[in-house]
Amino acid sequence: MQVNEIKEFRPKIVAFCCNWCSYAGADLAGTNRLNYPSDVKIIRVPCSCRVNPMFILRAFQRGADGVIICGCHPGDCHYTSGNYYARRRMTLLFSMLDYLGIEKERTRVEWVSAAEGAKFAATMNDFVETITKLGENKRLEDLRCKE
Amino acid sequence: MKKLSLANLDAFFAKIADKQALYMPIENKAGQLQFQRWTEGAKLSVGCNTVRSAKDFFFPQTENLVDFKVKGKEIEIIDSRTEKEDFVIFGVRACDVRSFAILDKVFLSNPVDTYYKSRREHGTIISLACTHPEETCFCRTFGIDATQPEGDVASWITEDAVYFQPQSDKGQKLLEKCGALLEEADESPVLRQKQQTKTYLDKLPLATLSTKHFENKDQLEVFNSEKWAELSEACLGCGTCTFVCPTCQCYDIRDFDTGKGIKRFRCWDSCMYSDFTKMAGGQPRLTQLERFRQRFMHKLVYFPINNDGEFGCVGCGRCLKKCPISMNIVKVMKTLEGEEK
Amino acid sequence: MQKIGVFVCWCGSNIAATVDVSAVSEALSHEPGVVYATNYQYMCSEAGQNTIKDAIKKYGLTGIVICSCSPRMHEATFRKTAAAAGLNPYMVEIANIREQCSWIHKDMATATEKAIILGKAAIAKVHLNAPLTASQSPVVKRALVIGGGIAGIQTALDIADAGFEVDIVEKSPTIGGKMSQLDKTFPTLDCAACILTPKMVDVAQHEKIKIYSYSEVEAVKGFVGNFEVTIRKKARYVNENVCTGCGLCTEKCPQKNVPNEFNLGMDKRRAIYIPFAQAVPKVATIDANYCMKLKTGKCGLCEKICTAGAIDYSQKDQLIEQKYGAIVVATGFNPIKLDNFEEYSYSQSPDVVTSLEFERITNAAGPTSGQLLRPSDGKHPHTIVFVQCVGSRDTSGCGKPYCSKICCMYTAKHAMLTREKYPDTDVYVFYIDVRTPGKNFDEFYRRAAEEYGVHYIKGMVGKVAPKADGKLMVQASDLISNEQLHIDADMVVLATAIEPDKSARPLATMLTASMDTNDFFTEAHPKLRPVESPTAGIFLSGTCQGPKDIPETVSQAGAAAAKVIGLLAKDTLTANPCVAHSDEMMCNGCSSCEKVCPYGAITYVDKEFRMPDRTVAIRRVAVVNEAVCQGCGACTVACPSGAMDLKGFSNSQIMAEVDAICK
Amino acid sequence: MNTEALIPKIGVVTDIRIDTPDVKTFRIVGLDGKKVFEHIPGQCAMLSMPGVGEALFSITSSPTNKDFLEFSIKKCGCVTDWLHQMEVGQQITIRGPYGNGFPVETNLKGKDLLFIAGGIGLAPLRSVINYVRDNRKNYGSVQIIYGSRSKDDLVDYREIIDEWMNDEGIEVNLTIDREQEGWDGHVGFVPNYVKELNPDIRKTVLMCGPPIMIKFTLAGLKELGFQDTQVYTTMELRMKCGIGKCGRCNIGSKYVCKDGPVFRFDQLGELPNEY
Amino acid sequence: MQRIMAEKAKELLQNGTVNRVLGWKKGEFVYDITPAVFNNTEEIDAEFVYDDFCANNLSKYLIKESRKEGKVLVFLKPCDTYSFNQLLKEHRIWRDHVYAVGIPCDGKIDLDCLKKQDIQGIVGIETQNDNFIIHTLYGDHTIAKEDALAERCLNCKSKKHVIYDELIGRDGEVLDSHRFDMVEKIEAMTPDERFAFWRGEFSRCIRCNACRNVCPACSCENCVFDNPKSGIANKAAADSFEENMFHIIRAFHVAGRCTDCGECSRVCPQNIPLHLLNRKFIKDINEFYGTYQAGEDTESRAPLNIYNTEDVEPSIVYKKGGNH
Repeated sequence: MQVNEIKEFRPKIVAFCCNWCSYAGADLAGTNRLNYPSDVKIIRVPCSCRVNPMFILRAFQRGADGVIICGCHPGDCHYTSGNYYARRRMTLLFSMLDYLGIEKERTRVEWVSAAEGAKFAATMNDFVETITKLGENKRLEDLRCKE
Repeated sequence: MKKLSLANLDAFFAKIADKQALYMPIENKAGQLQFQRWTEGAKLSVGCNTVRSAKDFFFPQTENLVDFKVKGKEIEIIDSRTEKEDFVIFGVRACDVRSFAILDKVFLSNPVDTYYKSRREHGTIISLACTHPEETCFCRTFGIDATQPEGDVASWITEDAVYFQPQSDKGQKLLEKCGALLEEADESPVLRQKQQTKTYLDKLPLATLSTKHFENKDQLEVFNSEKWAELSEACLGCGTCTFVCPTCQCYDIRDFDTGKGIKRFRCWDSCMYSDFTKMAGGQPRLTQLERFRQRFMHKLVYFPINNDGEFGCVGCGRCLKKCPISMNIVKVMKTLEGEEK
Repeated sequence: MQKIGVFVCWCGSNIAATVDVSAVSEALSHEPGVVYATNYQYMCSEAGQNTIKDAIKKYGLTGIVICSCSPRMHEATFRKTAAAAGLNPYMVEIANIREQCSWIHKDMATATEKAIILGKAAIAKVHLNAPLTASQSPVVKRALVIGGGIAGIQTALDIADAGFEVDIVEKSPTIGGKMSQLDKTFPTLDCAACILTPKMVDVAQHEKIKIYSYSEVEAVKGFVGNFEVTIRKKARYVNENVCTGCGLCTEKCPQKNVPNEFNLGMDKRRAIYIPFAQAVPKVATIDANYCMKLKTGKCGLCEKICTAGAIDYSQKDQLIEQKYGAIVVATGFNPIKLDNFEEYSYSQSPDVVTSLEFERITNAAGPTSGQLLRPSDGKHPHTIVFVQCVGSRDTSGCGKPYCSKICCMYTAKHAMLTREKYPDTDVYVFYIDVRTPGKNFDEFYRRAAEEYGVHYIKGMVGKVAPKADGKLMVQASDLISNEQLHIDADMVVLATAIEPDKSARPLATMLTASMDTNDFFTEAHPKLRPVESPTAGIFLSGTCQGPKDIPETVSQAGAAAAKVIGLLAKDTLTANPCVAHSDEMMCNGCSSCEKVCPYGAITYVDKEFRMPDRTVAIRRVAVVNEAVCQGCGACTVACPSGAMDLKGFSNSQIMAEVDAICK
Repeated sequence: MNTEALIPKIGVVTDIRIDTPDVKTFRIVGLDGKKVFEHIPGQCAMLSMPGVGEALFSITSSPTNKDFLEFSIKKCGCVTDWLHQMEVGQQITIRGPYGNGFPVETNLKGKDLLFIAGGIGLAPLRSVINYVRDNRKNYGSVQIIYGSRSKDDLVDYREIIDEWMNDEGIEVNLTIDREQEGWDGHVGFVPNYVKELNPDIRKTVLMCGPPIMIKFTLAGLKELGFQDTQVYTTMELRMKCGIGKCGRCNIGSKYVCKDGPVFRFDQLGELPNEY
Repeated sequence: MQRIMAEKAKELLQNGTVNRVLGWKKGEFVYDITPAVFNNTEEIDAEFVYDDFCANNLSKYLIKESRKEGKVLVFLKPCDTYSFNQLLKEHRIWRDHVYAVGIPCDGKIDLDCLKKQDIQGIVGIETQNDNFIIHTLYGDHTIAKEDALAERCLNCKSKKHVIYDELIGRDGEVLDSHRFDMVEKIEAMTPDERFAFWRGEFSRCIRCNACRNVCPACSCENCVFDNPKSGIANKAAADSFEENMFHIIRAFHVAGRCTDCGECSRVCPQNIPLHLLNRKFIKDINEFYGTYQAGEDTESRAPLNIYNTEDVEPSIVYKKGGNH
């Protein structure tokens, strides 16, 4: 198996997780020793509404192949309404990216509660698989940042 | 003078493009003329002038200057330039060709800008005489003859042929390479065309625009004119005029951290931008009036002072067409002149 | 540039078994700004913490990165460690290499590689950290309770008993609220007045409680710990301090034809009145809409007969300003208007009544002195139909989508009491579901149905039509036997949905407290902070937050009081320093940020600026109240100019993390 | 001159001296340990840290110093903040020298010189002063009037006290803006001090300092009888390329980086007042 | 119309209602109109103009003008009133310093439409019924008005003035335009086609910032792209990524605030159809969150500053958003 893989594509994935639900969900995934690929790196933000479209584009510029935003389930936001705003912003942003011909599968929003460690791991496994299938991000890359 | 049958035009282009990149005005998706690389089947467009000037060939919008790698306290400097390939630009109009002379005065004066110089050396210019000048044209104001453009090779397109006249060694050599397609020709069709074009040039609305007011002018007198306030009032502070201008050459130098190293690049800048002269210690041109004034003072007064009276404008008329608020050098010249009368 | 120390924890074998910790500390030691990097078995242990403290002092560290377990676990610990060594606690960043690395990966090489990247991201972030200091604000040791029903009363009493000053603002002339209109309470059937009125007296007599009756909140400024509230004390034309409540005026007043709101308009009162006998404060109020003296200048009888000299026709509304540390909203509910439910003929027949009206009819102090009599002819009804869910659980748009929660139980109570007092009466209850989730609730309902012979019919009432003989024709469907029923009833009682009091919406705006689409106040967290509003310092008590019965209201009132006491017990409030901050030089004053702030932490000021062109300009700029901001960051994205940023999670910090991860 | 004008060389910081709370002097040599380039007093060089930015600074050391270049730099922005936190051994990039410099070998030769400086304005003049000290016979008398906000803000204080004041034929007049404990020298603003000292109007003046100081000192000098043609100053304006091409440092038709930074006041008088 | 407007301006200047007038000024040719402030009746008589070329949306100038002393008269076309209203909503204009006069608009000529039909050397234009007669150096051309109008005018969304102090002429109606047709066409493309389409457009961008500087919604004191502290500052679009980013972020920042006045596309020297980005957001907002027209009023909350608990999930993009 290992021998035949000459150059395996390892996606770079940035996950923005809200501090109160999804980051805790990710912690729970760890506590329960649930596996997901190490390609996923988590950035802790207070709330999904903290995620600026700038950050997402920045990640793609710097070589990310996929960006996922995780927040509390609608209605459960620690700040009552943050994820609702995030939901609107991301819906519009993703729709725009799709409109520009950029693969829509590269961006995703998932609601993961602090109790959903299993969901977190499953989500990440699925997302990594999707991105691996898509391959390298070519449409929103900055050539200067590629070696 | 050499003649190329129009039927052989594509063969001629193919011959040139065989050895080097060939650029010419080709209509783009937006229906505008743009210098684009010629490939088999591309169609030369000569209806009017390109939206962007030809300065891009020698002074591109952005270009990498030098790379750095930083490790700990150490820095490595990497000159990542590679040898440029030769290229030919076909269809450059008289105004744009003159702009190269103006850019040369800036970039080739000591200390020489080697980035510019290298491109200049690799480029061969085949200029093209105008036949249907636009109402915004005023190259004559700056002593340019649209029917007899400068450049390595001058060319004229008539109904059935293209006529070439080499004007430099480089041009001569280029034509020699395509010798098989060319034949010696009588220049009378060209003269007829020139005659016809001149009648149009005479009729242009700006045909009589003169630089007289600005010749040997004291810079303080123009600088202190009260008209600048009114002229600059509606200016949006965008860079359209600057970026479509064939002679504007201000640039900015910036560093970009790629995460793997630093790329130092230069890019077009505009004196119309509010941050153009902003620096740690303050901002010497605080309002749009000052920035607006700088641009026109530079073209009409400062540049001539430093360059034996040559103006920093070639009358191509691009800014007249493209300014979002239709403020331009012609209005500035007329208003400042009118003030004196 | 920061001088950064990196501390990699083994967490015994929790981390070290999967992550090569020395490789991590080695790799991170070459990162820019890192002057010291080490690893240790247990960083959170005393010895581990000492390593950190020593390094901070020895190397003059300006920032530290700890690669360890989740920050949710030990961020507070390490912040304290840093503070103990003289480093600002907010110069600490944690790279989570346990829960989010060693525990989820099996392969040492990949886990180590990931741990290094996470460490680099934390280093990149800490480079941009700035020391933060939590701001302190004093707490005014006084609470305001808005609404004087059972919720407000209980909250006020609990707070006052803890030794804090409390003011109650009640918009009607007396406290007591809806509970004072009730007869008996389910499921124990004890008398509402008997348990409520002593509490009302307690309130009146409590030295720490001040009642502003016949008053409303006019304006609210300030923030948690420091609200400035303007209260409008409406003119009641009676000097409260002088009136003895003897009631003579209310008997002599010649204007006898005023609908009595206490009995829901089913009888009349005078223009000068005391709502009910046990009213608190027991003082008379002149109804300016009906008083002849106030309307025409003629009469003045009450002034003449008042021996105390309490009548004052010249009284004006009074504005009172008071500071509070906390505000409790207890604005309560009202039954909905039945305009959308013409099928029940409520507006056509006086014998179709709401449950609250039925409550008054059966109350000894009510319009019929407790006799169950038909409003139309004063005769004893023999057939009564109760209709459940009138306007509740209604998704058609005519009523309310939610369950009003109390109707099942009070209907069972009404049915049972009717059957008990008047066994000759046939009682039908039409229901969709009977919901009895409460202590002794289901037993109570079953008693009504089984012991008292109430006819419970699962089905909908389609139409109620007055007949020529004075009876009401009730058309209904029985869903179980699947047949159409026609009942000739003497009375129909509608279990009307309840909705938040109309005063709640403008109040929420004043308080910048959020509401749901039904105008119920929203909680800071539906499970974990059910009695707090998202707006700091605003607490929720009773049905303003959602439908609930008396025991639930009272327990929530106590809970709200406990939260208030917890707040007022503090001398100062320490705010979370990771709050939003607006760069006023860049702010456009466009109000986008204000719109998305769930806490009302953003206000605007017009400020003078020296502009780049040396002129002075007045610009509208946003100001964040750091004591109110909770640091969610919604505003930072709403702000197009980037003027709004979040301390501790700034744009540049997050982007530095992104860069480090994607490198 | 550097053939690749825009590609810098590497400089190594070999010494850092703290002059005042916000001024540090950096000593820089090339990778080979030698001076990076030769210069004329008053010229500038472009220093940069890749990724942080590039900025132009006056060379503070005298060309007579054969070992290294020195730059006195005041903290006032992104690049200077970075430079200020450097440690010895740090590499930076350097390119230059740029500008015309003071006419030390022509117009100034044989003249009695009056140096007037305020604050960090001493930096470019220090290069001239030390050049003059090292070629003492070529110049007449030297008077230095230097002022700063406080004693702590006097740049090169030790060198002034230990060397310049001990030199024969050099008169040093120091002043600070406000009274300060431990200061028994003159107190007052530079323009006033110049008037008080009433220097010989045959002297040639080299002046550098904040714009407000220049403005009032110039007026004072004129009152005393000095002509515009006797007064030189040096400017540092928004320079980017350093070679007169990028188009932002011009004052009217003159480029500060190329035609300046040293100007005589009669030259400035012919240019728009846009600085 | 020009005469009526000039008379109105002079009347208001003379009776002291306003002390200056923001309008349009004649140029060298027939079409090069410049926005200008007129301070007295003489200036109005000499240079004031209103014709088929007065395309500039003057509302943005009010940010600056309304902060000056005295009251300024401004002439607003229907679509300009939306921008004006939106700026009022964002507290960018001092309302009491402005006297807004609504003026009718029959659509403005886009010079590029003429140039595309190989009409050049234009020296004069006359109107004749539904046609323009264009005099050029090389002869006359007659073209239908419709063929000369700017795209935004052919797809005019409203002839109604949503705010004014005074109206010249009759007010119009909100129109049922086809402005989303092109957006739909792009949505119907495959992702590869869409990518190729936009890359082709954005690659021409020269980052002159004309779109931004003319945009009434881009009224920031300091744009993030100019602010080195923002982390996304860029001046040159040195890489295709930066071209994309500039336009995505700009469109996002004006999403829910853009009134679709179309100035961005008008001024783009490279003819990039920037309005198609804004319209995509407008279309999405309408579809996802209910119809919303920025600038229609000053009270409603912008779609990105409000939410509904029942909002669609971002995953709708995978199901819906265009062709695969």
